[in-house]
Amino acid sequence: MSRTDTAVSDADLREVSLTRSEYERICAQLGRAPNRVELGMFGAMWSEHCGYKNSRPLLKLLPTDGKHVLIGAGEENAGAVDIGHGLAVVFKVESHNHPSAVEPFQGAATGVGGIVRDIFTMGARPIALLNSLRFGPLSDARNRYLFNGVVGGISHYGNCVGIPDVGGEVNFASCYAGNPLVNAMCVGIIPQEKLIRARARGAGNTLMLVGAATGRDGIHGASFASLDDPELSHRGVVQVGDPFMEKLLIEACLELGETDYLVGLQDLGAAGLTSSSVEAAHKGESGVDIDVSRVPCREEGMIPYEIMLSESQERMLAIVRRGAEEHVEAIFSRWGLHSTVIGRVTSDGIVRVRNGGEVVAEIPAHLLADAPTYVREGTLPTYLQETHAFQQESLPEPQDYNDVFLKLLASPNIASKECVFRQYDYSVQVNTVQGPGGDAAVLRVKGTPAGLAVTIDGNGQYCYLDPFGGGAIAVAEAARNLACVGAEPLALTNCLNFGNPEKTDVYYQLEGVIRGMVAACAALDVPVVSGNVSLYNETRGQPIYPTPMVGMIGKLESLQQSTTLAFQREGDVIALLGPQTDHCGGSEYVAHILGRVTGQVPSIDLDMEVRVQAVCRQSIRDGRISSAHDCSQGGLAVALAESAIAGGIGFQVDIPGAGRADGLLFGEGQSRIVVSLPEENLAAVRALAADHGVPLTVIGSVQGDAVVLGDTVSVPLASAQRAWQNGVAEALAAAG
Amino acid sequence: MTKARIYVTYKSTVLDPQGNAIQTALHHLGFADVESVRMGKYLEVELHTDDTSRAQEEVEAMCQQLLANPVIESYRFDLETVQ
Amino acid sequence: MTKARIYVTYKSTVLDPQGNAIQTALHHLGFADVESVRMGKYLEVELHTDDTSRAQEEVEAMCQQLLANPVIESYRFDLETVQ
Amino acid sequence: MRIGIVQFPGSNCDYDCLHVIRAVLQVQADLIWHEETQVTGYDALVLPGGFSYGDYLRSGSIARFSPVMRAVTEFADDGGLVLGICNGFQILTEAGLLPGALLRNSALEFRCGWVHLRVESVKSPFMATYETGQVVRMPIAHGDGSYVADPAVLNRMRDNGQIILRYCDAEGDVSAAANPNGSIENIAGICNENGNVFALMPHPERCAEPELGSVDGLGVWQAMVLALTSVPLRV
Ligand SMILES: Nc1ncnc2c1ncn2[C@@H]1O[C@H](COP(=O)(O)OP(=O)(O)O)[C@@H](O)[C@H]1O
Ligand SMILES: [Mg+2]
Repeated sequence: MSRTDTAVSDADLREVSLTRSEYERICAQLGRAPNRVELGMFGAMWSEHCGYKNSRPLLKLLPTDGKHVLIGAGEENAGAVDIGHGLAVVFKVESHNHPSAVEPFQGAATGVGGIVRDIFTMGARPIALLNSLRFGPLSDARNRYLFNGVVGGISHYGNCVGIPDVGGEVNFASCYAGNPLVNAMCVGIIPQEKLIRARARGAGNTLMLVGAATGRDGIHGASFASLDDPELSHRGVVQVGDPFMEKLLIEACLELGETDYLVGLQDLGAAGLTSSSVEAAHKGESGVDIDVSRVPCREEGMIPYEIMLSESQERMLAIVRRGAEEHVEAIFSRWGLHSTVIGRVTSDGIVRVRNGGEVVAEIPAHLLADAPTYVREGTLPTYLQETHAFQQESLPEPQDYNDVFLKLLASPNIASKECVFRQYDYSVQVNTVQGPGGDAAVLRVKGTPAGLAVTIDGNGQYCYLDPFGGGAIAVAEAARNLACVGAEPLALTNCLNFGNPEKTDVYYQLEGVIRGMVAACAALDVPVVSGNVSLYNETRGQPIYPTPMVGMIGKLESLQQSTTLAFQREGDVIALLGPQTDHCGGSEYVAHILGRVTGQVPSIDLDMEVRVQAVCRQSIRDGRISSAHDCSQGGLAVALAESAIAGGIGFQVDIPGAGRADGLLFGEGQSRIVVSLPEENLAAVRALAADHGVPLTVIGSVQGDAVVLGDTVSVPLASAQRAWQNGVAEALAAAG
Repeated sequence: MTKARIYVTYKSTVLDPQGNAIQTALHHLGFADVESVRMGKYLEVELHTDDTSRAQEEVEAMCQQLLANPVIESYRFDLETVQ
Repeated sequence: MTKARIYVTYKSTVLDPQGNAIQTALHHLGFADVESVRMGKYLEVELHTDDTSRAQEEVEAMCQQLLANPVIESYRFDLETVQ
Repeated sequence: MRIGIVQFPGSNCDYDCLHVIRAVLQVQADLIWHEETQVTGYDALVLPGGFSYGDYLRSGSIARFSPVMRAVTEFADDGGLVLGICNGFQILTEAGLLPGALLRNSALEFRCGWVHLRVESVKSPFMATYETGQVVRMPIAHGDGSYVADPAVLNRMRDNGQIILRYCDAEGDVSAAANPNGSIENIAGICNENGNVFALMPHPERCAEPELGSVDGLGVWQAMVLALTSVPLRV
């Protein structure tokens, strides 16, 4: 092995995204200087993407234990929770922001591919996809290109692999213009006893690489994901995904999971063979010995460095019982897949890489796996002084409320996203009871009476204006969306999308958001079982809004005990559960109509939140309410309109509460759910609410074909429907 | 009029899943001679001009702006003056 | 080795929505000269033979069997002997 | 009675069809791997939806050369019942078992959602539980659903009652607005001259249980069973 190149230049270090002091730490721990291959491996493993250098101390704050948790955060590729009936649900969300900024279609497509592999690598059949997307305003051509490309890529990949895409979010704000967010979530299901671990165990067992041949794709992808300005850095590393190959991998790996040939299974994601082998060795408390000359390559002349760091898609590392190689190969080849023995499990804890006879890297697995961590100090961002000083009274009150209301319904952030989700197959696998379009999607669990509810939520604008409050609201809103379909939250996954954490104000945001999430997790008793961190989301030094995405899974004991957001029948009473307020700081109303992202985010009383959700859930279980929908972007007025549009029936409502009408109608006060119910059930629901100390205000009734809010707003339902239905398409077309 | 024939293909380093699948299919059909298949797009664009150098410039611009994605694709084209 | 360049296009009676969409997009981008756009497929197939007439036969057969669907498409190809 | 569901690499509605036949109809069914060369022992065959071979080149174009397709063709030529759904429809047209072809949706986008369909003909045994003129609601999910055929072929199909389903609105009007993919004459499902090979772009397996929002597709499956029980089984 070459041990000569001790003099490492700053440029060399920059290429692998390591600092000089990290380099010195590596030398000290190894007792020598690393060679090029080793340096590349350290760079990848110690990147933020794989090593969580900046976020790990903060992530440790998140609660990971709970009564339903089978596999907690950080243990495996994805977390797993017990949903009863001997079944586990495995789920995780991951970002593909940087690749999507450069090549939106392939970037988003391969993002879906990556998260799907995280799920079936545990033996689980993927049963649902969700996605959460952020772009700059559609008035700009580049943003339209990114939007269309990303949606097209998700559609292309997800549809082909046959996993229903049942929910998600799309939001637009200027801060995402150069740096869109593409977060994909996958949910899988598996009998508990069949869960597969990603561990290399048992010296002498065999490592087999399966799936696509290795090319020069994505070398340094993990390190680049930790740099700002993806435009520049990512050009050379775009990958094309092959969803057909992935579908074959899913079926073959699930078939393999039914045998006893497998010791462990690990997908190749960021940092490719390096991270998959290091993680499998480290978690299995073993070593591995890999011969890169055996790795099937797609391009000529690939060197060990490239093979170890390639991020070619659609590859899996199978750790196979010694002697079972031929059986494993037979399964893969039946599915038309290549599999190759590339190495063995060893007992010395060392990751040893050979190129034929020559050892090209030799590093204790734990050194690679244990990246250094940095505990930083945040400082209060200066912009907060200004936004906190915002006086709601300084807003001019609208002249024409009908106009403001229709404009708000047509705002791309609020308008229907049907033009997005109709491109996703959401009904394949015949489990979709409620597809996209509601507060949460509902899937049946075949062979049981139970249902699963899933949602993904995040509001970067809130987190920008109030990191702690925004973090808490993200978790609370996800749980509230589950409550609206009658489900009990079990656990969450999250993706933390932030700017450069080395900046003290960004670090402040990161810390604040995480602490807010921790508070809400504790109050709602929802642990975190998996997640992902995407930092350095900046363009020309400008960070995105701090944007945590929270994906949450809930359980319905019986599919019968569920509801949708759609008004069901004329004459039903409409009631508001939860406290009413005229606060409108931080709202979409202020942002869209007045063009300013400012004000105090509505405060959230987590204790009240828990009680409101309990009342909603219980009333649904008791079969007492016809519809439920939470107030989120656009406030009470928009929530009512969405229920009316979904049900095809209008309403007449008296605006509850005291204060200015715009705040009461469009403010985004938390812990509010609009329900409709037959008059005869009112007394019982009222009593339940009173028991829980939850305000319940009867505000009107479901009726007619107009949307009427006191004396303030009155428009035909058809106009509201048109504005809401076409909002996104019109924003796309208007720009021409 | 000028007719442009434009060929857009993945760069040689980029994975071409379609090409690979077609290659396998051709082998299955018994075409054992097939060494490699790459799949691309073919466009015929008719331009309302007889000025070849102008057409050249325009088609070049179209390829760069819309027809090819420079991050993963390359293109070439030829021009023919037609009636 | 022989390299075949194969062009598959829709028959003129078949509507080409993709071509139309590209044409509209080109107009939006200001390419007013564009009269029509037709979109097709372009395949490069490398054959392990130097025998052109054999290659000719094989490629013809590939196109008829797999590469083009005679109900909607037509094809043409050219061959080049390469190293 | 035993139904065979052909599984191609990339099929993704194979298990859905299996579920409906086994769990809803309580009829025996198996997946038939595409490399099988025989389909003996099966009384009807289903070519399910999905993306066989990734829909690469043209949807259905590669799958139609799977070894099993020779046996499927013989089975169909002998009058056996063959149902093609979505990608199965595409494979059957590529294989020449049904006329015409399916092109990219006119909006150039994949389209998932619910559509209304008008029953135009009950010529195929798969439609025995429906009535001409009936309007049903089913899910679609496809990118290549725009049906085309030569005018002469279309005329013959029309005269012969081979056009089975058309996209329509809730009132049963066959209009351009109700056409989700640009299909000629709003065609959503057709059969061969004998009626034993039937294919449609919508997914009857996704609307055969009340939890999923509609049972309008159940009739296709029931009709299949009916046809197999009322005529002597094939040997
Ligand atoms: N990118 C997307 N993919 C799939 N479904 C989406 C997407 N964006 C929005 N949706 C669906 O549209 C509906 C409304 O979304 P949203 O306004 O974010 O709801 P909420 O505020 O209740 O979370 C939800 O059912 C959501 O699942
Ligand atoms: Mg909601």
